[in-house]
Amino acid sequence: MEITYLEAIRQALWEEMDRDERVFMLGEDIGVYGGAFKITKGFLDKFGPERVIDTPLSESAIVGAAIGAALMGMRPVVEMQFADFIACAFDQIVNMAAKHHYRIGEPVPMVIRAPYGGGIHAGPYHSQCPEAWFFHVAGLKLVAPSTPRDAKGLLKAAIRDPDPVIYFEHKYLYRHMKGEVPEGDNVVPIGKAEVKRKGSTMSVIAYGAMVEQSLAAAEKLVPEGIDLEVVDLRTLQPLDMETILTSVKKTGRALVVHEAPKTGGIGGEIAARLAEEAFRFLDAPVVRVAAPHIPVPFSPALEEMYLPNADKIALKARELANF
Amino acid sequence: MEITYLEAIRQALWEEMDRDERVFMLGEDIGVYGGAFKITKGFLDKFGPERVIDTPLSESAIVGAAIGAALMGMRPVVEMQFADFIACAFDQIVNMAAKHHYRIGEPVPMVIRAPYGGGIHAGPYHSQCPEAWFFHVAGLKLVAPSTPRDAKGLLKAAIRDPDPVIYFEHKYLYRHMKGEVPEGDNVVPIGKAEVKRKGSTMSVIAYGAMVEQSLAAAEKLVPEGIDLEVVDLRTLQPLDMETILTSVKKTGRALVVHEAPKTGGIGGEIAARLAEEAFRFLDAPVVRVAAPHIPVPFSPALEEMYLPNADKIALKARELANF
Amino acid sequence: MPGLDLTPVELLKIYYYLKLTRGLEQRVITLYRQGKIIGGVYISAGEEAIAVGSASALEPDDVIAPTHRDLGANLMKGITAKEYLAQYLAKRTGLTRGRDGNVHYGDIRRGVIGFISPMADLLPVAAGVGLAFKLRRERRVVAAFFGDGASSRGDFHEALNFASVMKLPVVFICHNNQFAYSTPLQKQMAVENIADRATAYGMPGIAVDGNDVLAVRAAVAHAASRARQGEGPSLVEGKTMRMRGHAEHDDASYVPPALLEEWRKRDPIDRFDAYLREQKILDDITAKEIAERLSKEIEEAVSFAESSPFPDGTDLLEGVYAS
Amino acid sequence: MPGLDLTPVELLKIYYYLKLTRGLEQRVITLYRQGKIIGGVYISAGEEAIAVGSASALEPDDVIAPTHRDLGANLMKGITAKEYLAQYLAKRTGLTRGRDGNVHYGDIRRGVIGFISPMADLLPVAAGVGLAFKLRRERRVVAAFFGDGASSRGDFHEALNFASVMKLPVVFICHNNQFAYSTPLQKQMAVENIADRATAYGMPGIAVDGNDVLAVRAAVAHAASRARQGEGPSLVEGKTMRMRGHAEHDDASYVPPALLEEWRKRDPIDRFDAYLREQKILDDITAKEIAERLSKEIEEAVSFAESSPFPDGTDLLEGVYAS
Ligand SMILES: Cc1ncc(C[n+]2csc(CCOP(=O)(O)OP(=O)(O)O)c2C)c(N)n1
Ligand SMILES: Cc1ncc(C[n+]2csc(CCOP(=O)(O)OP(=O)(O)O)c2C)c(N)n1
Ligand SMILES: [Mg+2]
Ligand SMILES: [Mg+2]
Repeated sequence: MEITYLEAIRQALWEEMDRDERVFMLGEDIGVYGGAFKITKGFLDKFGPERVIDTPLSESAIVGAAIGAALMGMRPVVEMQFADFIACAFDQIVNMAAKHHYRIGEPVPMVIRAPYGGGIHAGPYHSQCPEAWFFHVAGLKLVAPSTPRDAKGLLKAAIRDPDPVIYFEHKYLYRHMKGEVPEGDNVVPIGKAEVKRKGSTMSVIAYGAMVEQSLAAAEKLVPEGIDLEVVDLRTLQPLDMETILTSVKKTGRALVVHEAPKTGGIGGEIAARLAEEAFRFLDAPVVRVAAPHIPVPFSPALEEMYLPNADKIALKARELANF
Repeated sequence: MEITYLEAIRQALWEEMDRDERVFMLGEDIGVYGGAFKITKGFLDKFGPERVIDTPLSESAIVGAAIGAALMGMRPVVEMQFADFIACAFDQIVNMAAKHHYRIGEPVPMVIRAPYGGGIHAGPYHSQCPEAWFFHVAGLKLVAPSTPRDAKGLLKAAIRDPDPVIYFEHKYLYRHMKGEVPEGDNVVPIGKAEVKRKGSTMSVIAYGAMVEQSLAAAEKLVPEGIDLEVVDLRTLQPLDMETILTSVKKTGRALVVHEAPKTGGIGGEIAARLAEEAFRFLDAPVVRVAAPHIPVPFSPALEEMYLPNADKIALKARELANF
Repeated sequence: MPGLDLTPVELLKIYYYLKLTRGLEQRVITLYRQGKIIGGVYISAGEEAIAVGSASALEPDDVIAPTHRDLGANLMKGITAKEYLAQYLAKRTGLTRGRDGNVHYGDIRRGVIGFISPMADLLPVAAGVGLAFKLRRERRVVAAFFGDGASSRGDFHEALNFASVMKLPVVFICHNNQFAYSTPLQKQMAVENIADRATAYGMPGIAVDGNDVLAVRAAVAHAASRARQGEGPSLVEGKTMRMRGHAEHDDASYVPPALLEEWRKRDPIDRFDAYLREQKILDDITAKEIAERLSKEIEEAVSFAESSPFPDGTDLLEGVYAS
Repeated sequence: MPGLDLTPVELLKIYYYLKLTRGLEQRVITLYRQGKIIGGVYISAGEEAIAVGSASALEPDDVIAPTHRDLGANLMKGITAKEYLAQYLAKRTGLTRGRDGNVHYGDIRRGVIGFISPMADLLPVAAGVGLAFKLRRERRVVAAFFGDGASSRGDFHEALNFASVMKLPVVFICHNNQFAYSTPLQKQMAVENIADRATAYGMPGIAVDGNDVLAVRAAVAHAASRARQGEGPSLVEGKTMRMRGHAEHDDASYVPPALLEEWRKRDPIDRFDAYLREQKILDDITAKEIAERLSKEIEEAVSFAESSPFPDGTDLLEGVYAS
């Protein structure tokens, strides 16, 4: 049965809460209200106010408290109301959560759910893709599913993982994206990319909402004889270079796509790694499609110009194919 | 006359405070104590407690207050006691300061001085290089001088700049690095890299403490006939791609060096840009020398293994020369 | 009794702005239902007295740092109905030219710091505005608004502490509307009054009936005059009730209907209307005249906003920096 | 009178830990002067009673979240003198195996959360520890320490608010040693007592003579028993004085000598020594016996630390993640 990306997240949370009583959730308006996006609707009734905690508006305390609970063996799942506000908890994440295991050797099993991304006409403060802020920080795992199946399986993996995981769930996909999700307790391992479409002309490396756009670009290009292989990273940290390299060595060309601004985005790292590790296999420069270096603009026409999409990907892919 | 990097910073602050009464400083222990690194020693006596403000221990308020004062036409200069604690002000910097001009069209002329970097046996919380956290954020300017001359000239430029500038001053260089500083009001423009050593074998692109190490590597390699061109970025945002490209197009090889961890560092962006913009000129992959993806370790032997240095740069340069 | 110091003209000005606020927001709700608004809609109906009462107590060159339910204060500072509606329609003629939306606008020349989403972020910024006034010996005051929810954030604490230690001319004004999104007060704080928190900063704190525009005005006027005389900041809490959803998509079914019923009887505009009639300052004729003026202003604003062009994005990439 | 509930053995245990703390830190100062310490040295001399008195009031399975002047509490929780000194010497046998330094260590199995530099960061974490206890119906308490300086940070506010709203079993314990680095109280806050800030969170706040170990013990014991009974958190402020520099490099010339003189007379160990003698619990013979035990423990620790190997870095890249 097809379910939405949102429903997949909901199911993963529900099943994990059900499976393991150490799992609990905390965040703003997640209880009575069921969350700004209604992902945790019904959880309060089922699991009670101790495991579905409506907190005061204080991201740093929420994340800090999750760290403390995790250190005591609980499995907290934090909901940021919008990923943009994760900036308010930045210090706790990068200085406390991320470094603890390396320094002290104790696990910090916690998940921060970060509803991120644009395409919903919400402007500079409700549309950001902040994954690159954390990509540089050793000790965090970052996942960013693109389909309901991965959304469910990766969230389960994240909750079971002994390390702090930031789970980037794309707001645009919540209700737009539907797909099959396997029955049962299906866990998608952290650290494994997946080829979402096989192709021969070039490898498109994408994640989050850009996977769908890349797949759409691929369809557009079929009549032109351009055959995209679409690699969905799924996990951003640690990067699955093996899958990326296997694909790029085969196709000889790589196009990296992300919704976040290009400058300083994860695409730069991937391009650099490809140059370092697959230079002899590259028939053309690694090319990136990403947002420009500006805040996410609000007005729909501006946002459309801002966001990468299938057309922009196809355009670059065409150029790259002809390089 | 040769002065230290620290003295250069001090002079720039002093001269700017003297020149423009809108300039004032705020931070922890900068007044009576003269700052954790004694950079503002003597300022309180000269400029008084209103322009040299000892604040409570609250980085977010300090940065927020600087933003407010800047909006009213002042020229605040914030001292972070250590760059590591800039994480506590992250939200104010990325959400308020950075986006204001794009959104509202009003300038936010302020400087955050961030004493950063390792090599002083200070461990994970007093050694970080956090520039990449901000590199991805549109609206900030980032500078990272490597010499007393640039330290002085860039700080003057930063204070006069109408935008929020994070000034990364390297703690290791404070007293280690000496150099000539021109007489008079010498401003080093933001956005301009500088070739610190001409060479032909490859371009080494570095900044901060790694410039000195790259120059030392260059000397080591002279007997081997390897002739490094060392490009000092000086400004990280906006990147001076023109200078970088000119150098790399000439040498055909590029080695990017930074002290921050490699993964998600600025080097990835530079490597990616070079691939995008100078692919045909590259005789070899762009290679990076940077720290590993771990917190900055404390014990001296560990820190030495962690930090890039002249030997490690020379090693990679040799490999790249022989590619 | 508060209000006795005001002339009929001044009282009618307050009346006008209360009604303009209510009327404009009603119009926005209609436009929202018609699908003409981009993004969310934040309404201050029922708590207009806090914004208007506060702003009416300020001098023309005072500054405000509004929160998202301060339309009344913004209008009094000179933001026009046209600009307000154009902003909601994401038009080029909005104050952010479509770059940001709804309540995220400002204009420093008119003394309005542009609001941003992360709650409480503007409180340290306001402290900085006050700091600029203090350093320049200007007898100006800044009024900084925030919600009950925002008072849980670290920036609230840091800002009030900072302002108090430095005796800055800031009036902190809380809309205590009993909910932060869906979260009622008792889940946000374990104190009765937000004003009680002033104790922690050694500043005066006063709770007033937030639905009594003259009571609000009196409290803010008193606090502002203290601030202007160099006696430092104060905290004024206006007790009120959020009469609609958090934003218009929210049906606020979590709010007990009886609570709304009770507060509906205390509607600040009805009460002020009655007061003015009692004082013989308002009669049916004047009321009708004012209603006509309002209706004209609002409908002109609607026409203006609707007929304004959307931004075309030609300058999409410009203005990230001031230089 | 506090202390009357304690047996001589218990009182002598407190005495022992006070002396052990003093003695170990004295030894660290010597090692520092000999150049054997890596990095900074943070001393709690003169304020040992806060750490020791507090920890003495806890049950074995209670947890502490120490700050940087809590050696006494850490020792009482089972951190050994050997581990402590090995940490200062950056040895492999330190609790962080040389990965972090000086006061940055912990061991959750012994109930010590590893301290990190950003002041107040451990307060939300402690709230989370308390949350875990509450959710699991464990009658355990967490004691969270911080300085006067740390109380200016947002995380202090968010943590105390969060803990109070949720009635978590946390005792917040402030070392009010009158300075944050060089910054005296009056530049940090506009209130007399940090304990007064408890009002803002609806929790009990009590200021005690921080140099009276039994007074501290009594206040913390009372707060802990409240917490254990589900009555929520408290704030205990110990009034004390930082008798040395912020760290050993700091000569603290900004501290009025008369202030130090005054506080030297209130030395907590001298006072407790006198009290015990008065109570006939301590005499010269016992004192000498204890001094010998201490000296042995300390010198063994020094030998251990000095003869321990430095980390060799073979596992430098390992342990960033738990899996
Ligand atoms: C730091 C931060 N976290 C979360 C949000 C999402 N959010 C927007 S408004 C709001 C509630 C604000 O409550 P309050 O301050 O009482 O203002 P009110 O809406 O009641 O006027 C929340 C949680 C935000 N804007 N900023
Ligand atoms: C967030 C943060 N900012 C700045 C510092 C640098 N710093 C270390 S200790 C200290 C003073 C702390 O004062 P207090 O909390 O009173 O503790 P004390 O040292 O007096 O015991 C400062 C400013 C820090 N560690 N963390
Ligand atoms: Mg509210
Ligand atoms: Mg102190």
